[in-house]
Amino acid sequence: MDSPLIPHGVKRCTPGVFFLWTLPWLALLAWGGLSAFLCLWKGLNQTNMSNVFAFALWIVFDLAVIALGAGAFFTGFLTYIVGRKELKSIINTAVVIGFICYSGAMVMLGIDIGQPVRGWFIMWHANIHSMLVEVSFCITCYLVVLAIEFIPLILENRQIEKVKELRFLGHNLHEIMAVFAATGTFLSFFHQGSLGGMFGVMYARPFAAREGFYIWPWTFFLFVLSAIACGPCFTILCTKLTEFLSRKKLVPDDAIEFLAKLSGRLLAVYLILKTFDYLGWIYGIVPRSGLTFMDFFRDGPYGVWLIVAEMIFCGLLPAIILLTPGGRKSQGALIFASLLNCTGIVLNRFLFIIVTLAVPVMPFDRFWGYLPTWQEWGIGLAVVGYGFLVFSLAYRYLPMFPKEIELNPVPSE
Amino acid sequence: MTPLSFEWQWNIEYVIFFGLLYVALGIIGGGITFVAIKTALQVFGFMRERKFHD
Amino acid sequence: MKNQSNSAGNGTPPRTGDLVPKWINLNIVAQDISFFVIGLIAALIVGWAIFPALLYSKQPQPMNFNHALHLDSEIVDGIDGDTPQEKCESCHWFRDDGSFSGIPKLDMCTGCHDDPESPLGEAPEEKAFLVNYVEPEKQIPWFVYSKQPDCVYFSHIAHVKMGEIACTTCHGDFASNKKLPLYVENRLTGYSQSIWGKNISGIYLNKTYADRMKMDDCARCHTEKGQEQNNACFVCHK
Amino acid sequence: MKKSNDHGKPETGHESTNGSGQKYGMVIDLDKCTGCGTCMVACAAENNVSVRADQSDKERVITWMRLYKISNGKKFPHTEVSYFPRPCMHCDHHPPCVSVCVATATKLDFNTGIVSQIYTRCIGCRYCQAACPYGARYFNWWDSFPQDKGMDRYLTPEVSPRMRGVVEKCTFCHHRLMRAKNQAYAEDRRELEEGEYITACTEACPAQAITFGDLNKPDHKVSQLIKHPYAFRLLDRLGTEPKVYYLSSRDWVRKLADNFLPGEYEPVVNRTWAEDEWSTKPGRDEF
Amino acid sequence: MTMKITRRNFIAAVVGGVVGIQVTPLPWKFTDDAAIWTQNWPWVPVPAEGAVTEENTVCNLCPGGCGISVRKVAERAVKIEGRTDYPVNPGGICPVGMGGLQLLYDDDMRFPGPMKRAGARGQGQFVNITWGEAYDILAGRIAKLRKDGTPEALAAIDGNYAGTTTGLLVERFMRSVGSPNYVKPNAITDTYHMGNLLMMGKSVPMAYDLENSDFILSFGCGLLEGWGAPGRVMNAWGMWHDANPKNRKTRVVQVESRASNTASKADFWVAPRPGTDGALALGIAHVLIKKGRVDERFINGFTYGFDDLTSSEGQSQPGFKTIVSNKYSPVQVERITGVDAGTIVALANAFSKAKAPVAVYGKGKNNLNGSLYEFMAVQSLNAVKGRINRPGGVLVPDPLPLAPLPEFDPDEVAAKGLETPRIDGAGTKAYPFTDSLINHFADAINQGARSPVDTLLVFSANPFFTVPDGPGFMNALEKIPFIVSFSPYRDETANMADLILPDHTYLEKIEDIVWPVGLQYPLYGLTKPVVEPVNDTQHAGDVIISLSKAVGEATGSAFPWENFEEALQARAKGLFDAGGGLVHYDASKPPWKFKPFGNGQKPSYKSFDDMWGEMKSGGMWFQPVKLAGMDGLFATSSGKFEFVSQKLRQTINETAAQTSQKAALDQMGIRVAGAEAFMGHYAAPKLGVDRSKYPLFMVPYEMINLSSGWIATPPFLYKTIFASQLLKEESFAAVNPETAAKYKLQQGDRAIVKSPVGELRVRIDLFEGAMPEMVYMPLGFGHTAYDEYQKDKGVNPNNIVKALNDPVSGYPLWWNTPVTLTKA
Repeated sequence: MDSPLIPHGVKRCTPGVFFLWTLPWLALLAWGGLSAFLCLWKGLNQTNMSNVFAFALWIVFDLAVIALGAGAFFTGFLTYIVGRKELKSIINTAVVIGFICYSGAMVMLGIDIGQPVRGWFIMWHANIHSMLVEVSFCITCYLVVLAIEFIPLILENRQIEKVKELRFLGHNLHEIMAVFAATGTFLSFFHQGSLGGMFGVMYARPFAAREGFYIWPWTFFLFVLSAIACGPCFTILCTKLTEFLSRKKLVPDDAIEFLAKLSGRLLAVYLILKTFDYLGWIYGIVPRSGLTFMDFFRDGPYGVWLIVAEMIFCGLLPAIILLTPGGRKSQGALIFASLLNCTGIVLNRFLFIIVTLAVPVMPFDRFWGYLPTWQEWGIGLAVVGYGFLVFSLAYRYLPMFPKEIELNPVPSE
Repeated sequence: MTPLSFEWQWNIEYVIFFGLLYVALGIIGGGITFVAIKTALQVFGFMRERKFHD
Repeated sequence: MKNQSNSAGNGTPPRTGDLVPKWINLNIVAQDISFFVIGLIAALIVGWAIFPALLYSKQPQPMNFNHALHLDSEIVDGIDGDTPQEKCESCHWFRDDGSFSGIPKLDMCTGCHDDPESPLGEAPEEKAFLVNYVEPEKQIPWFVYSKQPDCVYFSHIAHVKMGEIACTTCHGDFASNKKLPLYVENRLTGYSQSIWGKNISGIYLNKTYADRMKMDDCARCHTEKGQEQNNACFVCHK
Repeated sequence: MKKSNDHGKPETGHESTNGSGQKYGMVIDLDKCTGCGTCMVACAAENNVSVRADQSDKERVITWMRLYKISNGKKFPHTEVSYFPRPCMHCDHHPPCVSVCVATATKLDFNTGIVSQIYTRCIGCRYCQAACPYGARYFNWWDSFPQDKGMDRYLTPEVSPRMRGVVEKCTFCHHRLMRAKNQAYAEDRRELEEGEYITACTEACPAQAITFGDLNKPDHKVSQLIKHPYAFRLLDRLGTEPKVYYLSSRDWVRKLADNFLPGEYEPVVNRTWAEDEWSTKPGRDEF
Repeated sequence: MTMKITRRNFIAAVVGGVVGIQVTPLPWKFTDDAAIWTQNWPWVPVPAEGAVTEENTVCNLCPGGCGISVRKVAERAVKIEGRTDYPVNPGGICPVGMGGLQLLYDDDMRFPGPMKRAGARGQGQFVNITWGEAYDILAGRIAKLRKDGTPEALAAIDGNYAGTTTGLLVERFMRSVGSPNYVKPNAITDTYHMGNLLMMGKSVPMAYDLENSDFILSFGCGLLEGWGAPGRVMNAWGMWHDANPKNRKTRVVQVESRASNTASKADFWVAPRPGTDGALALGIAHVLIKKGRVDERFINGFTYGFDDLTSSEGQSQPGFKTIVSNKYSPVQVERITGVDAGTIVALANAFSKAKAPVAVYGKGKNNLNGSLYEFMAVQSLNAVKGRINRPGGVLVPDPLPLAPLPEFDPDEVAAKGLETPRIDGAGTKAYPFTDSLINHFADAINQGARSPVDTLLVFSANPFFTVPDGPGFMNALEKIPFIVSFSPYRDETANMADLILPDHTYLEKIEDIVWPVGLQYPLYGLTKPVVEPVNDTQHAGDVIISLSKAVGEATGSAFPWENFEEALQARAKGLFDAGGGLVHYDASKPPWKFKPFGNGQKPSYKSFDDMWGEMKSGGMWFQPVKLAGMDGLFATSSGKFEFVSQKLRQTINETAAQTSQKAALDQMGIRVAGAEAFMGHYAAPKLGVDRSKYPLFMVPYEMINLSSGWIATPPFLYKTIFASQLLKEESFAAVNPETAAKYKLQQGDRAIVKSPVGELRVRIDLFEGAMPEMVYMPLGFGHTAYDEYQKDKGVNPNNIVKALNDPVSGYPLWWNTPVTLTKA
């Protein structure tokens, strides 16, 4: 039925199966749509956010998703600027993931702020000292860049390609992609760093605060590093999931292995620096605030195990696997390590947001806990649904994996 | 924010911050405009489109 | 991908002549450009004419008030003062606590226009005023041209008395006004046009401050008068 | 273009209000504070603060001035309870909320020392709430005023009612400064006398536990009180330099005002009156 | 071909449009205006501007009578502030007073005008009627009662504070109709008046000279919980705790079983078991006596009953000294109160070392009564130290020189009705000194098959909610055929009414305050209307005057005034005739300073009208504090301060003469014999309950930021309530962690507090400041009426109070109810 839309020379499931596959994601989107409507119509009282948990599930999702989407800029950087040819087989995937992550994050942010219609005040009345302004600026610009990077791929659809004007546009965009990739790299680099800065500069919140050297450049680079260490892993995960579901090999091993190795190395460097960051914080900020490390975990639902999980299980373990050639070669180990790596980044962002806010600063205040409402889950999961949907559509109708035909020669008809 | 607004402050931080922002916007905008004009010229036929090679 | 190269060559055969390369089809170009211009002009009309017409509502004041007549101290008792400023304050005065009384209430009018049976003049407006407002003791629901939104705090005394700014600087020359102008309100925001300015483009044309009263205008004047400290947010916001 | 349009920021560039202008501050005497809550009510009434049916939802209820109940934690009958009235601290040094605000909706006015919050500018991102360690900032989770109860009849025009989706906080009753200035202008003055401008909570406190004035003026009572040996600030060591000071003769209260590592706190008062009085330990056998 | 060109042209036009629209204001202006729209949402109110005025008046929400000024913008009241030109409260007021505008403007809380019941009782369903109809219904009903010769079937419950003119008019109306059943809810002032009558011979207000004292030993008095005039007491508190150590001369010791605000903020806290304060006072007196640190001059010159007495029959009777020496040694008192004997000795030392100590008695706020013997014990402690009629002690003032209302003669019907006994038993042999007993009023109605009361008028009271044993009261209300409420508020009792004749609220009417509770100098406060009535309401005083005329000529003739203000003036005339008195307050001369004032300060007015005008604008008439001479100070039969009350002895003996000594004592609930029965003492109450089944005590407590009386709590005050006191719909009971552990209860657990009369569901707040084995519950929660802010918030401990009778006075002993605690 939709075969004229499907790229030449590849095999896709029937429209019926595809439709069934999209149903759960459409359901998530519908749930999210209802939640979003309620939040916009009635206000943020629909959530369980409070004056204590001013930032909550959505911001965790946002930060996590943006870190996971970092594969796009990093792969783009490696492909177009550094010139790693083998990555051309995976760059499209990275861009689509990046686009999904960033656009999803933007939508979530739009609902998260109390006055979405005034959202553009961030740009127009910018307070340049605010890290969030830098983040907003860069994310907005970078989303434009990602769209620009995504457009040529869309224009390569079999039917769209027939329109001459669009074909020209696509080709021309493709030609100067290196410029956009460079801009994207620059923007991404800054906002990934600023996201870290966002918490580091909250100097009156001892759990998040860093000072001097530990804000700039330490936290800044830690966030960049953590993002580029996990971004490629997320790209690998998505690719592997697609390969598993389509029962096809889509990306040559060299690309995957290169990304995995790089991820492992970056993660290792990150872990070393992060350890120093923790030590510097434990022996610097924490005692200066009159606290001890364990004070942050003496009460409340968020225990010290979170940090152990973040650093050891979701940091050290995947790093070791990814650095071992055997680990990279084994599909199971690779996927396991990538999963851990991605979980680690979510944990890291969770700690920075939720635990920072749960810990009372005034000694007579209490520890707080927080559970999201169904509306919050709805919007968070809608991004997941949206991601699956866009990714599936892109896989079905666009030549997302350039090596697909080569790796899966169609048996002669 | 532009230097026309009363909230603008003439100091180095503003110049660097907005300078970088406007440069980034300029590159993106310039790139798009370049591609748009080029495409238009090709479509209008003022310019031969080159064959796209991968 | 072969079919791409000949697409530009479709259509009418190329014209001769050296100025234009042969493969350019001027006919098509002219068509493209004219459609582009049609779209452009349509957008300009929508944006510059239809949109403003839809955005603003125009209402007459509930009744006319002749400022020029009432400011004649020969006709009206109690209009004192040598300067125009002082004359304004005869009706729009400052209270003891420094707050500004604004538009006078009905009781000030009935100081003279007290008897519905015997109007002071011939004007039909006055008759209507006496019947509609004086007799039932109903306050006149004036539209205030210069009404700032609720988030704005404005101290008249700080500007008029301490800053020595003439009323006309911001309000324009109402004193010589015989007929009250229409009240123009933005349907979406509820702002009077006098606040947001008559110039729909939003670009400051450096006419007079009376033209509009946006935040930037307040701040610009403060800066010009060396009152930059009064650009702090809470000076004008509440 | 002129060099700077920095709203009268002093040339030194140091982000605090030690310049020539006013530096309004508050001293709250916790020995006097009776925990009655009048300051909270006065604040809410003065500033058109919204009130909802469920005010026990302390995470979402709006209380610009908030009383925190503290206890020395000792066993009966040695238990003591005290209260921390907590307005916005109007941090003098680099207020944590100001630098993070994305839309410049909150600023430290270097001429008054007051940290402003403009509701119509705020986009409701709540970064300021995350940054403030005092919990002094409140988000409007709901539209604030019930329309059909007649309760909007007591709203004062001096403070603009807030719309949902924006952050609000204590303003040191800035409108009262404006009120006092208008009064002064009407009397042909530019300078304000001490006491002409005080906050609603200061005025309302029945035990006169709150003192308000200009910390830049040495003859103002607040300037003298902050030199009192009992004076301290909340979370002083974070370096936010609050302009709200507290007084207490009770060491356990002072100790709860900040985080201290074991052994770090140095007592100011060694013995209380009761300890002195009871130290003789008269024997029960006498009777 | 055509298709292609069309598409191409379309794209060109769209591109042109997109480019073109960018250079028009539309996208930019629209974006901007959309943002501005959010800044001026039509559903966000915009308060109207106008001329600002400040109206001075006096707060009438409690008998404290603080001066307030109401800030108005045009005709709207927008803020209440304390007055600095009022002697009671120099500047500050309590939170309830601060939130008063919400009581004025909350439509859901108020009646729009006169109404008639439409739904079932208690549902709060009413329909509007006119004032004319309302008068007709009520006057007709009363006239019928009189016609039937049963005027005593009319009863009134009147919550107006003691001595106020509205209260007097209601009482007068009842007399003119012919009913003795005029009942007032019992307040702490009733205990004071009765105690003063028995010990000093005159029923005068309590005048504690707190400001001049340097040691305040407060027996249960909620100094920071709203006792007295909160503005005055808290101002004094601030003075006592001045930041300058040189000015910190006054020490406060609080005697209370729970770490209340007063106890916590006091310099020292002593925690005896609830209801044993009297024993502690006598224990301290014991130490003073044993150490010889008594004021012998005062005791010898001006007291009666300190030493042993010889009766007229020549029998020797032990006096105060002997009894206290024998029965109240620190060790004995420790056994009763649980307070360490050493602490008692130390307290006595501190009390005797102080220059101007005073022992103050109270029970939380002003709203509820105290215990007579406890009060007498505390007063005895003052007397032992000679602290009566001394600066910084207890002053003995003359009552305010208000002119009495003219006498009138009840007509025949009325006279006959007035001869019938009061149904609440007040003034009988059992409770000879008591004016009214609201708890017995309900009992009397509940006893018979038919209610002896046909028509009940309720003024400024909400007994359904405020009287201990609320369910009993509810049963009584259900039995009464016709109830008329004069409340402006939709309170619980009003919801039970058949007819509503709403009064103005305190900001809409003129009203007087006679001597704020505890003040040491005479003060007459005048509340005036500061806003036009918001609803179609009428002043209850005016309604009474009109009603009396509508009922008949005989009743009408008792009210020779056109309106309420005339009646007020008639009384205030006495103030003018007395000469002296100030109607302006100069903040530099506080009325409690003895020195700067002589006795005969010059009045600032010439005529009565002049004075009345000044009083209406200033809201006060007062005289600075002065010491009375000792001559004729005490109006007892001995002419002295009586440790052993002869009046009480005489009354008991009279009763005993008819029956027996024991029967007389039993009837009055006295559990000691001999001279001890005539003086302040401690006797454990007979609980009549198996303590093994109810091992704990429930103690209701009052808070300053929660109204527990007739006045509702302004919604703003719920902001000040901690989440450990009220969480959503559940209120908390404070329990000591040790006790809670016994019942396996943790913070926030739900539990059932069960007394012999009922049970309540609460949550548990573990509070170290709670005495073990006690359950503390705040009064003021648990409304079933008013608006969404009040309704169904927590539980009302009054509902499970098993109120025993206080000996002699008969007032309810509301402070210890045996209960059990079980996890829910």
